[in-house]
Amino acid sequence: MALDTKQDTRTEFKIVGTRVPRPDGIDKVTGRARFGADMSAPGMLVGRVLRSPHAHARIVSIDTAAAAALDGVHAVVTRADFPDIPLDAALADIRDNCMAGAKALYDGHAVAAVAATSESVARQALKLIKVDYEPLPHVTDVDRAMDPGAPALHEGRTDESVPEDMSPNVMARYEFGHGDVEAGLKKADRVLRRTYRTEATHQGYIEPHACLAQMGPDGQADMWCCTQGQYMVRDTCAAILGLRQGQVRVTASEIGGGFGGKTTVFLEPVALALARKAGRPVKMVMSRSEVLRATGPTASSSIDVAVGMAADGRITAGFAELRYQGGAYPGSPVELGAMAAFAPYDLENVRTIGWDVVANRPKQAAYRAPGAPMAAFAVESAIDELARGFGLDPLEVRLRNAAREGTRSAYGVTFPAIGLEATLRTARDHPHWGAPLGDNQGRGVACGFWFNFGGNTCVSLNIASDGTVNVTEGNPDIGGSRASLSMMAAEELGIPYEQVRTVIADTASLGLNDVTDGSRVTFAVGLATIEAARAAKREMCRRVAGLWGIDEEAVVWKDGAACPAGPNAGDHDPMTLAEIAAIAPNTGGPIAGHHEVNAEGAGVSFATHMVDVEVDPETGATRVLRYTVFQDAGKAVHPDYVEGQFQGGAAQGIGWALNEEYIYGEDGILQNPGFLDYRIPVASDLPMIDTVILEIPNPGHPYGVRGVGETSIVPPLAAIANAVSAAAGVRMTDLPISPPKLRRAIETA
Amino acid sequence: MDYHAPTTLDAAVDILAGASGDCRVLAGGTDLLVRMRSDMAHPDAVVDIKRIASLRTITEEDGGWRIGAAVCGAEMGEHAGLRAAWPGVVEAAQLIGSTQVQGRATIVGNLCNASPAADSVPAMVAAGALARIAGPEGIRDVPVEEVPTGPGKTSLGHGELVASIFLPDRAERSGDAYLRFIPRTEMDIAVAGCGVSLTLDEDGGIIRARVALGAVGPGVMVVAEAGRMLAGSHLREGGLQQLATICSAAARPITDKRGTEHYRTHIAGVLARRAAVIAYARAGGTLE
Amino acid sequence: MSKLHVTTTVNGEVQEFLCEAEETLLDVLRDRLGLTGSKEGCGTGDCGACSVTVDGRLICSCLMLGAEAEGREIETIEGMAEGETLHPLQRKFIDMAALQCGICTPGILVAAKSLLERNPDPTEEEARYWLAGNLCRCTGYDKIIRAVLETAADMREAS
Amino acid sequence: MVKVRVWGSLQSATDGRAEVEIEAGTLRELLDGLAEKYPALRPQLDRGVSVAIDGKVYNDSWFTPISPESEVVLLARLRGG
Repeated sequence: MALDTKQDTRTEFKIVGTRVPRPDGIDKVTGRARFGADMSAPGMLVGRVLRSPHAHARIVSIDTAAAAALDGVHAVVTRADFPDIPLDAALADIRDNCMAGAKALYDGHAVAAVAATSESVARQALKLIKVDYEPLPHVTDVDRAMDPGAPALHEGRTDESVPEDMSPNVMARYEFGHGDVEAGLKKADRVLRRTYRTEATHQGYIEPHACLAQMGPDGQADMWCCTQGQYMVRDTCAAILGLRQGQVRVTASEIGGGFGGKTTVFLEPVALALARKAGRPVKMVMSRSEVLRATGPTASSSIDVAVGMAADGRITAGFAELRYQGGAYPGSPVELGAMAAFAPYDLENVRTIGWDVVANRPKQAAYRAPGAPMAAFAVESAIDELARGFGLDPLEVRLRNAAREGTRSAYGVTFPAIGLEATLRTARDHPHWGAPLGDNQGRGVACGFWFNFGGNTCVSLNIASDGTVNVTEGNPDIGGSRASLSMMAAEELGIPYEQVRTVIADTASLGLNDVTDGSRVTFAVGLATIEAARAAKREMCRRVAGLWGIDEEAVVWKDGAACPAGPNAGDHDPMTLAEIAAIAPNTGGPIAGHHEVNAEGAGVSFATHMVDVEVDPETGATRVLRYTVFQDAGKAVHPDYVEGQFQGGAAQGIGWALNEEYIYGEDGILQNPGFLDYRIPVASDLPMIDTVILEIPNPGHPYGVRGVGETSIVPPLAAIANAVSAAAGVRMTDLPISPPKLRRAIETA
Repeated sequence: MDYHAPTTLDAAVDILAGASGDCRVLAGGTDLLVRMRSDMAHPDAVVDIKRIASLRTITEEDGGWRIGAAVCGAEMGEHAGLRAAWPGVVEAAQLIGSTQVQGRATIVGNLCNASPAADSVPAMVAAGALARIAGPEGIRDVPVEEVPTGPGKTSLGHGELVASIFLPDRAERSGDAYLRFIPRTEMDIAVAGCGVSLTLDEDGGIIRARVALGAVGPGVMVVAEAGRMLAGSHLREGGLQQLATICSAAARPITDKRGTEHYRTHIAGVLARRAAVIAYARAGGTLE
Repeated sequence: MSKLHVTTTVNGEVQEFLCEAEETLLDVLRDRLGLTGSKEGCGTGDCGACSVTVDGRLICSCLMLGAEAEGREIETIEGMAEGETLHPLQRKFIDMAALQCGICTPGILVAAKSLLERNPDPTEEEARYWLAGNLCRCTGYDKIIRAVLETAADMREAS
Repeated sequence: MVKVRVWGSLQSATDGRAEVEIEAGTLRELLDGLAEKYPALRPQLDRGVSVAIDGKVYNDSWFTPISPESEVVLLARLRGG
């Protein structure tokens, strides 16, 4: 068989790169699509969680008797209902986060849950649960948590990388880099040393967490929930509740946004424990206040930076010490921040140190390029300030120092062909860069980097007897992936896009798929889809070879049909996929292709963002006037949704830079657990967000695809801060740049 | 909880007066339902007043305008006559929440919710608006600033409700304006707000002025000194700066998640100055 | 606790339901009438995902009691398409990729339809302010606003 | 022998060396070899690492071949959102 097997990246496409309508579009514009809270089951109970009103407290006792006795209450669970199974540290933390053990570690930490016949009965029952708390001193600020005398959340959790004299809240230390930073700084004409801070922000998905669980007396469990990974839910719930993975079948509903925040569990093990105890289906839906208090925001950070620059703009050395608090458990993304901080630059001397710190806040969850935006904010602000100080063009300075193919990155890897310079050059040549600015207006630029990855992936592709094709995959469609996967399948098979339907499997119907994260779906699931299509094509060529009585090698797949090829193939009319499918029972049975892989080789990605703002010096208010994203997407499978990822990441970054923050009172209680005071950007806050897609193919993917979803949130924090600093004439080093903060800076300048 | 939907004002008063537990008036519901949802209010009964026809209208009365307690912000915005007479009050009402909230929220609800940051209240106070209170003892009219007595508290007695707001007859060459500051462009609670209403003589000199501040004290504040300072003046740069200074000095804000004391004090002055400029222009004055 | 009996019209059909006095219209639509197209993103009127119209006026159904629906005309996302024919806004949202995850989409469509009924030729700024109470976290609003403005232009041309 | 770069805070486990040499032809042999030669690396290896081989990142694929000329860099375990 002379199927095209060369590994070169394909560059000519018929369907990939077009803007077809997404297959789930009609469901989603008519209200028919079923999201997490839209599921129901006969006999369903309502589950609700009782949450700690204290930032830090020992749980002396919990009395659930009165709640359990209330008419309509079918189950009450506390930590005592979760078997004390030995778990690895990460899973044990998830269990403790879903249901507190000895201590409540933050305001909103779950301490008990009930299942009742109605919402109002469930609420009443929660009020009847008596928890005896012994309040403990608390700490929510990262720098204070690192003080040796700070209230300790855990004892003995610190890993071997941490020096002994530090606060027990310091969990781990990371160090990356190469060269001699001190020597490099000495060569600089100017060394800038500053401390930058960012507040925690929440992913802010509009759909609260929701889950429906049931478990029969036969021990077979079924769950429906909104998640970025149904297999992750299955495996985590099974481990925590002492079940076998095969006992638990999880179906992912449509998902109303995740951005990393739905890559772990909060309600699911609780719902399953309630359902097991009640013997009836239990549905749990979080309120917005619960989402903000008890699900994972990202880390807050405090970052010291020292950058040396020669008068010509060459960076002689870069240093950053990053401190991230990731809430009440180890695992802030500080190591990723420390790796990504200087990644866009070709530096002889670079060192970053990261400290993972715990504090009395909700356990952080991944948020779009976790750890990178804060690091980029610090480094890109410092580079900008140095460049402006020398009177140099900040884009030119970045170009002069830009990482390129062959650069040894700050985190150790030598880069292959990358797109950073292309984004910078395109930005420099774009009309936005030279456009005039008015009074109180400023322009900022910043670069960003993200790793991207692949991971475990299964795809099954089945051809029906009329030639229609079903692609079965295992990652929820969070923003158009059914469309992009159908496109790749259709492209590979040479059939119309409309002939393919992609569905998302439950955990019992397909093998393991890692969570939808790391911008992996279009890359990894796309790769597996293409390989599954290739397997189906090989099978179809084999069937046709049998029909024609020639060697398999003499049949090739071309334009959606099997064709004879080569000198000995003979004269045969091409057979289309539909024609082959129609006679499949006669030629060996159903035709399918499948592919299972732990996909490696995701390409790194870079972006440059440019923004104009106008500052009202009297009020400190900032208005975003114009925004342009330049990003390397690899091959853009569906350009609309690539642009959408660029725009969405930029908008989230703008929110992080200007108005979003976790505000804690002195009592350690979250002050703003609602969309009223947790201020995500609204439509009237933003301008159109222009996008320029650069397509530098990723050699690790047959179509050149690379992840695009995360990189776009990395540059905006610094781009906005640089623009505001230019407009207001004061350097802003503390996010968010809320109006009171900016006004204060202007007053004291 | 009991739900009542009387069709006459008397019936509403009877229900309120006869209630033994916590009985709340439900107009737009945009505050009450949020409080119920957040477990901050557990009424035993609500009295929905939207089926009382007389509370659903905007009517001209003695040259002024009477706005029923069940009239929502959107309806005020759609009323050309009201908008022409009291643009500042209408724009303040329309700053409450989103388009969706505008479809429900009322200025009477905004007043009786008694939040220090209520947007429509400083504008109504600057306008010299009267609240008509209906109760078991009959009807009485009081200046709107006398209705809220502190955060979440009103002067209404048992069985009483505010039935309407009256905006008085407008003299020639009058204008009003309301400005608030919020961190975003929409959807936030005011960090500070300021309503200004003034009347000019034929030469553009200010005859009368009223200035009210919101969100910088436990309740709406009438800044009498600002009104006195403006009266008899033309609006010039020095005067505007003086107005800002007076309003900042009058402000008694707290520091909370929405702003610091220092910031709110400053913003109160900025808003007063900017609102005065708009009101002055609306009154037909020309700034030099 | 005795329930209230309410008769109302939803998407042109007369509906009767029983509800508790505390239940919101959103609860009733989703849990009693099976109309789960209206979403709850906040329950406090801050996100707009539950937008419906009542007697032609755009509101958040989480901020209205179910009992208040007596005798009203309610329109939800489920009533926006006429049979198989999508509303031009629905068609345009698909064509222009004005949705990513889709959770805010029903509320935004209901709100945008209400805008175009009142103002067939909105400016970008008018559209942005009208929709400021409809949060979207995926798109940065760009494609949503473009789709609304393009639909308005198409509908003006068609009329 | 394959040269492996280790990040700064792991160098206390590799006698201060930023680059160590391991006899390995595959990723699994590399990870096993590291744990054997530098037992102090074990806690981190157990918690998880990613490995960049000639610029491509691998998480778990044991059979990934590594040649003596390959650039091999140990990375903190990658996560995403």
